[in-house]
Amino acid sequence: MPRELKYAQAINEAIDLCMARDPSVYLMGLGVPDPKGVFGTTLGLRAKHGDRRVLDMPTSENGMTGVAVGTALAGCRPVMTHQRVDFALLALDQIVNQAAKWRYMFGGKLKVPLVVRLIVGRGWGQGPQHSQSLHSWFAHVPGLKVVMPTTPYDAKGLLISSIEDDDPVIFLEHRWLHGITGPVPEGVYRVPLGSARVMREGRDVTIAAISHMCLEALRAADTLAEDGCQAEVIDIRSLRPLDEKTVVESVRKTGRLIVAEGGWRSCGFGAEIVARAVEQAFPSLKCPPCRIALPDCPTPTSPRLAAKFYPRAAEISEAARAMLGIRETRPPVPASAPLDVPDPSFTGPF
Amino acid sequence: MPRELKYAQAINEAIDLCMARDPSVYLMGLGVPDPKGVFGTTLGLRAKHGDRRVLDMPTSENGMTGVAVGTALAGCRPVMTHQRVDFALLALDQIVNQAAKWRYMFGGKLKVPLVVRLIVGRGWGQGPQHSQSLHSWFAHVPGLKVVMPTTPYDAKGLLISSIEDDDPVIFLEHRWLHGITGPVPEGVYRVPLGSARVMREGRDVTIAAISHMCLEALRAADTLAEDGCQAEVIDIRSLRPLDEKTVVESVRKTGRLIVAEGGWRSCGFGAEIVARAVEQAFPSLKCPPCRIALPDCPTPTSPRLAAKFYPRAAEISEAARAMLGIRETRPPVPASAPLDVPDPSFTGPF
Amino acid sequence: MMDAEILTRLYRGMLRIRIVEERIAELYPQQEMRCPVHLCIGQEAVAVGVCDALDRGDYVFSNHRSHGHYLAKGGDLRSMIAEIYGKATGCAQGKGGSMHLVDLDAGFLGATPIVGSTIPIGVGAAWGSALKGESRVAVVFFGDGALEEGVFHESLNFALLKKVPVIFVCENNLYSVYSPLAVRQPGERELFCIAGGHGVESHQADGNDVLAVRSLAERAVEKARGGGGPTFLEFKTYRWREHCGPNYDDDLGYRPETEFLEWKKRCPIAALRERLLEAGICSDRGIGEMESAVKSEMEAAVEFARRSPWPADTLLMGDVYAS
Amino acid sequence: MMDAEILTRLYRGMLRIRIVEERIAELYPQQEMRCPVHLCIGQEAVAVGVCDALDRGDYVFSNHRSHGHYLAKGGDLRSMIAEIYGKATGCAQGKGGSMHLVDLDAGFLGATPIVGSTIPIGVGAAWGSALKGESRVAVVFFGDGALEEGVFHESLNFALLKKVPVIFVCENNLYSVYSPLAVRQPGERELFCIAGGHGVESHQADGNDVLAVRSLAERAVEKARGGGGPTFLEFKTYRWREHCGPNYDDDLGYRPETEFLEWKKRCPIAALRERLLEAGICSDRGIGEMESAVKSEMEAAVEFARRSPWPADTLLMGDVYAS
Ligand SMILES: Cc1ncc(C[n+]2csc(CCOP(=O)(O)OP(=O)(O)O)c2C)c(N)n1
Ligand SMILES: Cc1ncc(C[n+]2csc(CCOP(=O)(O)OP(=O)(O)O)c2C)c(N)n1
Ligand SMILES: [Mg+2]
Ligand SMILES: [Mg+2]
Repeated sequence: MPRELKYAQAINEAIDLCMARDPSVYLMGLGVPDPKGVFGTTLGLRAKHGDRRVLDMPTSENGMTGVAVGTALAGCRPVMTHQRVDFALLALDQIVNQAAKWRYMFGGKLKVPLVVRLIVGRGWGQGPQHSQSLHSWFAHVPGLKVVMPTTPYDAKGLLISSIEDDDPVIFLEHRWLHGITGPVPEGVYRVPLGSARVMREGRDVTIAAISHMCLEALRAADTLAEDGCQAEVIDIRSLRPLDEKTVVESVRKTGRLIVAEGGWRSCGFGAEIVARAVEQAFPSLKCPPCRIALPDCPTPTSPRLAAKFYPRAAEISEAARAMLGIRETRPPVPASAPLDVPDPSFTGPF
Repeated sequence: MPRELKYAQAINEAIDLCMARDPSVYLMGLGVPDPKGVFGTTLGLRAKHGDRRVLDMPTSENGMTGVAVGTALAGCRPVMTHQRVDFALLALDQIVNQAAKWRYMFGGKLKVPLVVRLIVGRGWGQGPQHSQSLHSWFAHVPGLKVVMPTTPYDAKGLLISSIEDDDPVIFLEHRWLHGITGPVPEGVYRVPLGSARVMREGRDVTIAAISHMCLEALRAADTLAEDGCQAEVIDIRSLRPLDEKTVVESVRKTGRLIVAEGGWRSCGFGAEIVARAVEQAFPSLKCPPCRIALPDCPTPTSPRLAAKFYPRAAEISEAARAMLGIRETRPPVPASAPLDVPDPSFTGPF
Repeated sequence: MMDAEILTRLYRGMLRIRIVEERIAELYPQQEMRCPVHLCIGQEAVAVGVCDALDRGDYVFSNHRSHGHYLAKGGDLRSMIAEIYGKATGCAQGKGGSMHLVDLDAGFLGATPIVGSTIPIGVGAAWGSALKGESRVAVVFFGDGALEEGVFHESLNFALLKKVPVIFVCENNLYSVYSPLAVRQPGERELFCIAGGHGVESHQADGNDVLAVRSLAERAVEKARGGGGPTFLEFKTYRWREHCGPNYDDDLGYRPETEFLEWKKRCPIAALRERLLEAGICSDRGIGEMESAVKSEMEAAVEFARRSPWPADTLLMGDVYAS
Repeated sequence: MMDAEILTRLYRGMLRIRIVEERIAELYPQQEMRCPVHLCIGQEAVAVGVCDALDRGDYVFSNHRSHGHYLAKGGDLRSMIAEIYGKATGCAQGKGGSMHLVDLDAGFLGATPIVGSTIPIGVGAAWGSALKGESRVAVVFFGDGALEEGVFHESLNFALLKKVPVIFVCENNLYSVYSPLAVRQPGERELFCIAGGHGVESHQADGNDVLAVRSLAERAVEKARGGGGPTFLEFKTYRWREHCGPNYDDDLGYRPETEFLEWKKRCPIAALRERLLEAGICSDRGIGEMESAVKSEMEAAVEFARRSPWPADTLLMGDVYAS
């Protein structure tokens, strides 16, 4: 039986292996060496690699991102961590104006091999300022690469590829994935940046999903199967570069597309996938594609409103049924079920 | 004959009128009271309204945006100006985490009537850090309104609406529009936020364009008319809220859609328009929609590369011809023509 | 010697925060308050000392650790508890939770958990109010971590440039989450000296001595209201419980047990109680009565919150925009 | 008295920048250099004095006004002029223009026009280099305006925390575009005191006195290389021409004519020339020869740039990513 690890452990192992192999890799971020170790993803690394390479930092997101960029210019490979995507809004000059552009605007003379790990908060009242995803923003910017692994296997393989990559990579981890388990081989392996993965094959509808929404998509596919609908679930994994081919080929096969993501709908990544599918597979489309995304409002804190805010498997399968003309069968989610925790073991507050 | 004004003068007049009517309106930004007056848009305002209401500021984009938000909470109506969109990357915590969310996250108790004027640089070697548009980013954020007027008439009417609006409005001005002239009525009038405008009617193809690209779209429509193709040109004007209806109805009529914008292609606003058209008008579509946008690289500085970087009327008309199966007739742009200035009177450097 | 009324008021203010937060800590494991809570137990004197120097119309802004500031400024207790319970009767209709308290009537304009983010907003509110000819003062509360954010410095610069009637109150509790000052800031200089370098008048005092806090705050308020511009105040204090959540966390080893015990001995509330008793201003019984009054007030608030309705589903998309 | 070789070198360095930029100003109206240029005429002493204290392997970072820093650090003149002309032979293949100069061989790691943006990057480069065991020092040049950006403060804090071998060099030319210091910063404190407040050793000197500049820089470099950490240096100086572009702009009235004339009298180059002549280190003829040598070098560079090919169209999408 293959070894199973948690997603957080897979991240941890990826960093550990890269640090062991390459002395120029170092890890920096608020709370990196603290007793909780960024949701477990950095635990033990300081003991192994020393406090010069595994370090805390001041609450200075923009400045410290600039510092990381500078060390990258000097030949280091920084891995920077922010506990929430929202904090990175302070660092966008350095991420977008600088890191993303230094290679191009200096005519290829410089490179910025920087990984920025950003954690997407969710649940237990993270609310308006601690749960934004913003992957669509990063995916808009030439010069950045953007990945969002869903499985522990991909988390490790993509993080190793990201750290070894010579360009700045935005590595987005959904908080609700840290606790999921899955097979993770020992040692170094790589998942290439720029490749999507078919998680489940099917011929009736393509569900292209991102990050945590892949799990919802798989659940949706299960219930759809009961209704005789074979959904193909694609984990986009890499938003930039994008593996357009895998999505388009699937859409050519199924003729139907649902995109499921955990960001806002308007001008979101879902629109890009829809546009690509329409541009490349127009003649195959049997019906208009459908986007499952966050409604266009900030994240509400109250668990009751949050439960309405986040779309789940049911919304996806409902969309598929509507496309295929299948009658609704699922029982509605009981109103009392807690929908603001990743699993029952989670008891807050973070 | 109606009075003609330059776009920059129209902006100036809008601010002037709002300041005269409402003492809570004030204007702040780097260079606002200086002899060039932010490309002429703020000239003379200080003399009229005093230095307490028309003021320069430190180069502290994030802090000063926060200050503006604070004054808005205290009952003022700040109009903040940045000479380049790129500088606003430093202020995104205040714009996106704060201004966009204070109404919602405090349960409607507070409001932030803030206008942020952002100027999109272009030409004469503005290069990678002085010419980003990023309208797609702002349009992704619930809580923000986003407008991009193309004509002097709309510049004035939309700015008045923006200043009077109770929500934060991102007001994007393309640098190459400041010098164009058009009819502008005297006195106060309003163009509602959230309404697109049909600039030219046609039945064969819908060209939905934004800001400066509307002018290119009109030029394209002219040459298309010579080939017997009637293009309908829609000026989106308001990206958020979006007048989906006007676009969708046009697409239902023409069956063909081209979106032309001055931002990057991937995850850009064009994708949103394509997605909406497909979602709402799928049965009417005769061919896949087409996006004309910036290629996915930073802005190059050399005029030779910049000329390749920016799509123009020819790219739009070519796309339309391809959709309609019309043979190419336009003469190629001569290689020596300067393409990095808005008009021949412009001699640099800004 | 300060007058008895003031001393009693200060005592009651601190006690109220303490009792409210201890009850929150007790109830939190029931998992009905489903949002992060950052308790200020141990730090009550800063909130109470500063807010006591303010008028009701003055503005206060705060950060993630805002319960104390909210209550000290006169924020409504029931609306706060209901907010933490995520209910429609909460001060932000349940949309904000513990990290986004607001009470306009009390001049508590808002708290947000992005470190440093309310500092320029507080400066702006004070300046905007002054532009309108009002004589309001604004206070911004923030932690030692916020000094590391660039926006703090941008705010100081502007506040001094325009002589804005704002008071920067730094609660230096020596830690940012699990990170001691030493890993974040150079040890060779005091925090308040940074503000001094900007040219802003700045002072430091024991943040567990409510009278010391109040007297510095009073002077700063007077100066601000008189057009004298901003002041920066650093108060050293200590958070007793974990950074976020209801528990103690000294088992984690990120801070020395002895340090914690030392600071616990210096409890701001116990210190003032002793003083009140010694000076004969209060009796044991009087203090006991105060305690029970606050406790029943808190029980009623909890009851109110629990019985309050959830926000209606239609609220989800409400108040994104004015219209 | 400093030795003759050094003085001559400093003189030649300043003269070269002056002649190069005056020629740029002359040629600019031909509209072949189609990018913004920010000339440093009048400010040459800071660039030259500081860079003279550096080794070739040391790093320099700069801002929008970078020609002087680039040349003083030993950046290739031909690649710079070709870059400004937008040609493929430019130091950034024409993709960057005047505001994005780079010369890795000379340790000039980069200039960018977002105010303040290279400050943390310079700190990072110095720190990263130190982490790798190298003994490099980094210098970041920036203007008085950059002190208003929060990131400057964040950078100071970290540099001192980690004793990073970096030198912060502020060219205080009293203006940011058309805005005098008085509308941007409180008048009651000197700029270098801000850095002092952070605990960073800081000094101020006449930025038009290349020897004063060099001597402060030398001490700072020695300290940084010895593990003593960062230093902040403020040099007062003055930009003679318009903020951006080739012209004089004192007709606009944003700064007093007398102020400009006063500073012109204090030309750093003229002052050193006088000294060289007086001390008999150079003759009029020697200086004349130096001038002609630089002029022909510049003419050759312009010729080179003009004759160079445009970047190929394929370059447009090149170097966005490594592969
Ligand atoms: C911009 C930003 N960065 C990081 C965080 C994570 N964070 C939440 S509270 C906190 C501690 C801040 O410490 P301090 O300002 O000293 O306040 P204290 O918690 O000690 O009261 C941090 C780093 C955040 N909320 N915002
Ligand atoms: C973040 C940012 N804000 C504003 C600008 C516009 N700008 C370009 S140069 C400049 C002046 C900066 O002044 P200073 O730092 O004193 O440098 P100087 O031009 O005087 O050499 C400004 C404000 C910018 N480039 N970047
Ligand atoms: Mg603290
Ligand atoms: Mg200056």
